[in-house]
Amino acid sequence: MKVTLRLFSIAKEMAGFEEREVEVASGAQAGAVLDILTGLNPRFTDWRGSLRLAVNQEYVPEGHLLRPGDEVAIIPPVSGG
Amino acid sequence: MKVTLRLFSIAKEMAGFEEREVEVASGAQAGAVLDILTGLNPRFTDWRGSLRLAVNQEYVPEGHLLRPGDEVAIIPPVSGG
Amino acid sequence: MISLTNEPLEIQRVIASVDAPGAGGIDVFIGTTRDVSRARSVLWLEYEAYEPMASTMMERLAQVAHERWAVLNISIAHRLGRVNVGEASVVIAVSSAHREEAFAACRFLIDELKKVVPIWKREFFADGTVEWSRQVHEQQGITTEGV
Amino acid sequence: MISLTNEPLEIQRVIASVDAPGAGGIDVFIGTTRDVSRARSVLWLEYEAYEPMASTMMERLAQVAHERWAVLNISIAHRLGRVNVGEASVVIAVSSAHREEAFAACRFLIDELKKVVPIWKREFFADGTVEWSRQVHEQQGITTEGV
Repeated sequence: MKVTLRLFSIAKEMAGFEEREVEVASGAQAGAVLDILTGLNPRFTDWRGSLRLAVNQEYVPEGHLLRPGDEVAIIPPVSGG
Repeated sequence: MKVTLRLFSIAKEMAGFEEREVEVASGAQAGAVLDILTGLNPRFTDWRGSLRLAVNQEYVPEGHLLRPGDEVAIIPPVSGG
Repeated sequence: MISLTNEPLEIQRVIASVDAPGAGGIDVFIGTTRDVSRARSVLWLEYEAYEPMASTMMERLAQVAHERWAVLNISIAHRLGRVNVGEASVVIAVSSAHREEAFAACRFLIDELKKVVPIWKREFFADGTVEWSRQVHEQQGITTEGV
Repeated sequence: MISLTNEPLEIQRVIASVDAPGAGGIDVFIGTTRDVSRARSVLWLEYEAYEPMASTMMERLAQVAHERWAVLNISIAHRLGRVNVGEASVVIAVSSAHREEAFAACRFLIDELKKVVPIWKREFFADGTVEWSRQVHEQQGITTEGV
């Protein structure tokens, strides 16, 4: 199934893109997109512990089950304020 | 000796004046002016516990020794802010 | 900047006065006059001060705050005379490199100002009565009720 | 009022937006951009946001503050895009009948905003380098150093 990946800040820089449709297995967990990103750039490995995931604009744990068409965002440590 | 008495807020209303030179005994304590005011209007009796005294613009206890020419202010409960 | 003024307080100007190149945060407290006091409708207020002592006390509170917290600049502006409901009676602004200090110092300044700075508020009620604010003497726990 | 804007923040307007007839106090926090970061001179900053999620999170923080404290109105305005040193990046204003609540809620809002709202700051240094702010991930104690 397809989900839309959205990247921000350092994650966007490391991946080299901002938004992309990616294919994940049916029943995949949100953490699967991190595996995809690590495949694209191994620097994601070091970052895995400090990236949060949001699905459809809600923070979720890595184990959250994805559905077709979900918007999955990679949220590096925030620095607003 | 003479000191200048300054009154504010409710104390001014009760006394009926804002500023006045008063005569106190040489070596008098600041609290002496409260006795003078109580003589003018017995309502000062009820207020004695909640009036503070300032001499030359510094809070002082009732036992503070007055000097000639001091400015003695009667400070009712403040309500700024 | 410490000020007592009969003019409307210029909030933006008070805030700008604490700006500093190293400031990471500014905390501002604005005291506004309420339309209801003790369940009665208020039309406007009047503030009077023992002016030189009030200025001295505000300067001293600012000094104490500077000693206790790593703050950059402090401004306190208090309005005197007639103040309409909804208008600001006091503005306190504190800048600091880190926000914790600005919050703590600003809170301290308004709390202490209300205890020690010789300023008095008179309330003009819709029913025609006029009363000196029945504030609690916080040090002594005595209210000024019944005057 | 929750807003994300590329324009300079209008502090006075944000404050006015929380005014209420029953308000006795307004606490305002203004985040300003510093000229020095990790001992290096900063020229300007750029903020980017995951906009819809950032708005939603700010709305939710305001809701939580309303549930926890007796506050009247809350406004949060965050700036995006280029922000020069000394300019405000965020303004939070909270009005309440009694000042304690405004202070507590305002403090909560800026603390939580810095933890959960998806906004990122990039620093442009005088030495020509550009870096995503090395903020600490407060929940996890992980810094973003070394990227």
